[in-house]
Amino acid sequence: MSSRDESKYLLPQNPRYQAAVSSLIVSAVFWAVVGLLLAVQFYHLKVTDERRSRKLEALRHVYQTSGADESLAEEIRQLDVHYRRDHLARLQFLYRGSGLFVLFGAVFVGTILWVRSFHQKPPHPEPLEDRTTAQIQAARRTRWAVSAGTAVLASAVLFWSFQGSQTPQESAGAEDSSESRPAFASWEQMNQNWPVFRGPQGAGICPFDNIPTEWDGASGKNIRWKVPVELPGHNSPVVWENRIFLTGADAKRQEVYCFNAEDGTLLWTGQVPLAPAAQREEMTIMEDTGYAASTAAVNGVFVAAIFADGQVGCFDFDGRRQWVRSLGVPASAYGYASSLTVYENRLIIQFDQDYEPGRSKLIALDITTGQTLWERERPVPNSWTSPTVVEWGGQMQILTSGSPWLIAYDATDGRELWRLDCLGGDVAPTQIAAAGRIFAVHPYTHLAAVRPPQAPAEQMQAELLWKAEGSIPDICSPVSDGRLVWTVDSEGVLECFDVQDGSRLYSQDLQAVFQASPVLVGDILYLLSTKGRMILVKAARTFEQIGQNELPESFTASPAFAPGRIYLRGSRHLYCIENRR
Amino acid sequence: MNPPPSELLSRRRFLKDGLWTVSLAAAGAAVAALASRSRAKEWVWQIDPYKCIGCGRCATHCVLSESAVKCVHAFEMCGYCDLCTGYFSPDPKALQTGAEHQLCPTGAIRRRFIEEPYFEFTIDESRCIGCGKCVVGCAAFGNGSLFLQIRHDRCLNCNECAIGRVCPSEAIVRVPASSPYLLKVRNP
Amino acid sequence: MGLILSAAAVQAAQRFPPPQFETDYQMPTLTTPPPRAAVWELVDVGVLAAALGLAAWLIFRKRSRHGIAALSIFSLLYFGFWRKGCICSVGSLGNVVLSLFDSSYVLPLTAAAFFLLPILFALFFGRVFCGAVCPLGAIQDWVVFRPLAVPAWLETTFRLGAWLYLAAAVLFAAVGAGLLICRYDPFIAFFRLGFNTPLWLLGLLFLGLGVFIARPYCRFVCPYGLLLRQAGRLSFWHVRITPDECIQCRLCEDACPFGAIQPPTAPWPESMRPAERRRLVFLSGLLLVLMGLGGWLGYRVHAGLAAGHPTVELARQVRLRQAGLMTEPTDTVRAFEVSGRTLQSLWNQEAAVFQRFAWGGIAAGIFVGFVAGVKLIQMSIHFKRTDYEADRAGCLACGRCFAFCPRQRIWEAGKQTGSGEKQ
Amino acid sequence: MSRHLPKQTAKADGGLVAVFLAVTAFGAGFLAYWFVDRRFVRQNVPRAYRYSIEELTTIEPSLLIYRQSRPPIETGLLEAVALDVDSDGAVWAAGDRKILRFASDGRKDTEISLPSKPTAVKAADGVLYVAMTDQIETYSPAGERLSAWAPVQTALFTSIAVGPEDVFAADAVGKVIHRFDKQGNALGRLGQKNPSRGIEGFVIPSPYFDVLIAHDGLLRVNNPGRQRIEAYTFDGHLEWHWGIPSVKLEGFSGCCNPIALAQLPDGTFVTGEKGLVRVKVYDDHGRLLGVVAGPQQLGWKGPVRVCETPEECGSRGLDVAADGQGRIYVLEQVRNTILIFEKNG
Repeated sequence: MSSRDESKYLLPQNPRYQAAVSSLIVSAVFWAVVGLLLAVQFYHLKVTDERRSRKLEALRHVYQTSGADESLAEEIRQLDVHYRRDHLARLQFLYRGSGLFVLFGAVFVGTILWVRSFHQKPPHPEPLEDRTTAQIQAARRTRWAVSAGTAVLASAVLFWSFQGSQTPQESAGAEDSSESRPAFASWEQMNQNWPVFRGPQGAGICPFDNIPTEWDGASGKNIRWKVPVELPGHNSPVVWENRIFLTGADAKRQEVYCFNAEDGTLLWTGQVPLAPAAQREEMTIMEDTGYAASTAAVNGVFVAAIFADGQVGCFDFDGRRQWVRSLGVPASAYGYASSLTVYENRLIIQFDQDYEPGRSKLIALDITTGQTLWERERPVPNSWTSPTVVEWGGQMQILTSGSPWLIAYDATDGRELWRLDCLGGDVAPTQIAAAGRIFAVHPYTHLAAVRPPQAPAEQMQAELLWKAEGSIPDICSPVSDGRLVWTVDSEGVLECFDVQDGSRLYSQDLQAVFQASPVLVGDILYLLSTKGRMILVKAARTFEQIGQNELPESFTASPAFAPGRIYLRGSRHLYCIENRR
Repeated sequence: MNPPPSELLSRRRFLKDGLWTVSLAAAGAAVAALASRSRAKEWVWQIDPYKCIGCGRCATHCVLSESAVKCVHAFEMCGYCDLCTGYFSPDPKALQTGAEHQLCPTGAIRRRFIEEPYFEFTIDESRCIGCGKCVVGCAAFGNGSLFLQIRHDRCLNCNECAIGRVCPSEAIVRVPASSPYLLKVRNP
Repeated sequence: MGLILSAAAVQAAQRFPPPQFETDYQMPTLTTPPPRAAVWELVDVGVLAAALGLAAWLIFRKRSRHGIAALSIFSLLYFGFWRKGCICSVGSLGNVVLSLFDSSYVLPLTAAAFFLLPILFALFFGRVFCGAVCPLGAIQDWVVFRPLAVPAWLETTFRLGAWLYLAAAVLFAAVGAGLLICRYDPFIAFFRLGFNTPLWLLGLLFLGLGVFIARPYCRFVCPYGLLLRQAGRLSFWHVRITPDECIQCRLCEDACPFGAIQPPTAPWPESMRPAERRRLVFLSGLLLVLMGLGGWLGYRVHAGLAAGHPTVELARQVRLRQAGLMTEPTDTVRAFEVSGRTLQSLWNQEAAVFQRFAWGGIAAGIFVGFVAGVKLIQMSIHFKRTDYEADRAGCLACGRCFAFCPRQRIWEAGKQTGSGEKQ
Repeated sequence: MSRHLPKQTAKADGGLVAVFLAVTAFGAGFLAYWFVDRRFVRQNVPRAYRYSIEELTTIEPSLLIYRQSRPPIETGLLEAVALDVDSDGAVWAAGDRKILRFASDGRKDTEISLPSKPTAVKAADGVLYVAMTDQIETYSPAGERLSAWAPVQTALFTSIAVGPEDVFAADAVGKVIHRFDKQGNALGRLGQKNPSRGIEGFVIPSPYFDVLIAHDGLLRVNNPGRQRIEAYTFDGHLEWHWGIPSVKLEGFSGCCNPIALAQLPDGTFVTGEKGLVRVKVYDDHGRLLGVVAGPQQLGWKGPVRVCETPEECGSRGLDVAADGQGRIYVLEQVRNTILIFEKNG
């Protein structure tokens, strides 16, 4: 023992020790190299060979479907042999290599043991402490630890039992499902759903019946279900038949959620990757906009979403991601907030930016592929309004608000149809179309009624009919039933104007703060305050409040509707409200 | 009050011995019970060819890097077709053996002319990866003479078959090792 | 997993004859390479029994760590790399449970032997299986380079995880949802030398951890080890650190990398007695509460657990498909659709699985609650020890501590010089 | 002998070890769940390993010139093999050692028991010709056996055609057409391979071999292995043939199609294909006139069937027949039902 102890001081000179250490290093290097080679070959097996077989498959398909081409056939044959040889060689390598890996691992372990045999330390018990106290303490500590462990385990299990039913839907099956189906639903179907921000044509008019007028968050009355939404976002739900879509994001993740409308289960979560970190540093994120202010759009087959960093992602209804586009982080003073809209297979993005002229654009992407179909430069600075697609005299038009222009584009090819100088400031409320007019908002200043050119034959000149002043909103969009038009500003002042001449019929302080835009259901206005109070006002020339309902959460997203149901996205939950029979 | 230590010790010893005897008896009973339930019968995994839908997972999910599942050919069921739909991709340009006409991703099927109008198709197992593409082709149009089987010279007979776990039609079943194949035709 | 099908059920359907060939073509026959011959299974059992006997002999008669180490290498090579990790005693637990609950599954003799032999040996000799025969243990045993002392409270608490795993493994095997122990066997990927599963990572993780925390799988995961622990508690002979008498030299205090050496107990103050009694009464009550709580929690999560059953998964997917929420059917749904099975039969099957999981969940929950409660009671009972002893439950019979005992050296010297009458 | 002491356990801070253990436990759990259980296990199968013919199963609606005009007839048979429609419009279905007669309103009104499994049925001139593997028997419509012809060694009759004086039976095993007189005396065989007469021979890989006597007095026989229909005189002269192999609509798909044949009153032909199940109408020179039913109309679920027993997977084709009004009857052998189609408009 003692001689070994002394020899420890001479270890570096001991040739046996040196031999042990060098074999340790050599075996470690060998081991690592084999491991690395295995990993590389494994990668090739999984990625390269997979890609190659897909390529070969594609070539075979081309050969079978196009005119006969002997050179292509020859190429296929050669590639086939080449790829197959590589693949088999890789399999062999992996099999033998993993044997080598284990073998070198064993050698490595052996050399460690060898080296270690030079570093022995005789046992050296420390002074004996008070055993009685130590053992009593140890027993007590174990009791507490086991209790704590049991408690942690039990609460984890309990927590899971609440989560258990919400398993995300797997997206198995063939990868290509979109090709044989049409890429969009019809205009009629779009109007039978709630496909974009503020519903069909972005008008904020609910076409459905049996919408509840009474509910209560505290007692759960008429709350069909309530489910948590993982990541925050100011965007509103969009609805297609029995699916509800919304998005959420924080500094690390950007996600699209699809919920089952029947019971609120999360069907899938789609991920949209972040823009490069360097770009994201330039983002403006304010509390009022956040990372996910833009409402998603759905066209009956796909759902697309855009986030504050200019990343656009598209998914099919089973949650398979179709494509992702990076438009670049938009330069927006308060953060990007325009919602998407969609016309047939065209995904319309109002991408207004500040600082340099020529940066603001209206972009149409092919929703099936993510390719740009067309792009129009816009002579406006950053805005926070959303484009809307409306039908006007048989023509589909995209309406946009910016400062100072209200511009209409042809929804098919993006041709500019007309423009009118009637706006200004930091425009956020979205224009609406009603009674053959367009109502657009110059925040804090005026509500403008515009008569668009009636037919393409006309001189394509829009006409400003009137401007009405009052408590003009800065965030919430107007709503109209064709006879009257209402606005509500953030401070809670509800204004009612006559569509004909813009005369103000009433102005009523609702004593609440609003960020969500109002929706007209039949002859009732639904106004959702940030505190979760939904105020119901009769759509009439005089003010008459006919009810109010409370939910215990804050709300900034505009409500979405489906037959018999309201979907409300709060700061933490998604609610479904339905009359209980 | 307290019994003397020696007595305590012996009581403890008695308890302990008793416990040991009881547990040994229990273990004995368990042995007897298990032995009476168990038989000199081993199980192996096999694919029920009438349940297999040819999804391709046999090629990707076996624990072996080269799957233990291979395609086998029941020659007695084969129509010896010239246009074999298990061999050729749909609508082949020519009925020739070039890789461009073949369905098999590894070219594991050999086609041999026998006599007008018959061709023989045999599986080269060293190439076959068990994807079942030919199985689908043959079953969809032809007689279904090609089907997948677990080859027991390769199968490690894992306690839980990794392919069986992901088989969409639960076609992988335990069969007695004495009759380890589920063939579509009885072997002579 | 999978129905058991008698071979007679699948046989040739009435068949249309192949063409009559004019040439003398001979139709090849289908080759059917047989599985491993049954005699080899018996050989495995024999090797297991011999290895167990040898381990007991080495640890009790030879008291040789070197012998144990050599045997562990043999076991690693034979049961691990040669037999590719199947069948192993740890996984045979699943087969035993399956045979108890699935009447169509007959337990193979080999599986029964692999399950029982180590337990029987443990009843006589302690956990000699763990020390030298188990390939999973052996592979971890060779990477114990820098063992850290895991305090008793931590070890006991983390072992709860193993109990939970045992409960889950038994539950899943009993309801026919798969053999979890085999599915997550972390070293199986090494044994099979196939670089194609993520289990490689799991194995490397356990080995990496094993450098610092000796044999982590055995101590904190292995469900079969828990059975052997209980058998080891009752063992007739048990591993002793010293060949003859303990001289209280304390040199072995830090010798065990598994924390299985227990120092002599000190007398407990008489004054604590009444408090201890009260605590025992309280903990006995708590045991019942924990069992109840466990049962309740088990019931609560049974639906979540049932999601791991293939039938429930199929039903979930079919339901999505029915609701129009799955536009492109998965292979599972497609297979269901072509099978012509009725929806009602699927719902019935699903309900039956849920039923089984409900009862199983309750039982598993009660069991885990019972274990936690018993652990608490155990910690409140004062066991007496006068010497440094190997913990009968925790000792893995590796023989590392022998080298630390001065009496061992004397004993060995005596054996070398004399005739060994010292024994 | 030097002694190697194993490494002694180092003292460590319990809390740190706890954190270390917890983190690895979490890592192991994550690995096990995510990589072993979810990602790795549920990943998609590479496309190159899958054979998908699903895209071929949709048929342009404008090509579907027929629609189901009546509710299908559930035969109730376990294994229906053949059908025929007689001049009264009654439907005869054979299978399971039985012949069933369904009146034109779909009600079953007669059931005839047979000594063995039928393989073909033909109702002509008030007589029922029933083939049972290698033998033909005749029955009265009431079910009375009229005659039993001498069996033909090794034959498997899968179709019968009845002319004014002759009876033809298609033998799928012998790959020939047998010609009989009405008393069952063998008159000859036709269709054997005979290069000098330009006959390549029938290729019948599965028991689907159909023969009929067309309005022009010639025989029409399907030759599935060559994907065509051949026209023969009663004496066995091959007159012409038509049909091309293709999965496209105008061709016959797969290795061995068409499998069934019928003639409509206007002289056009109805063909049935298995695999990619299709029933189509062609003129007498192979020009596609329209589609009666495609896979979607015929309940096609996928290329491969899944069965509890091999017997269920045994028969899976179809048989076609036409009545005097131009209605098309399709016996669908998977569900053993008879679908009735009528021309649109």
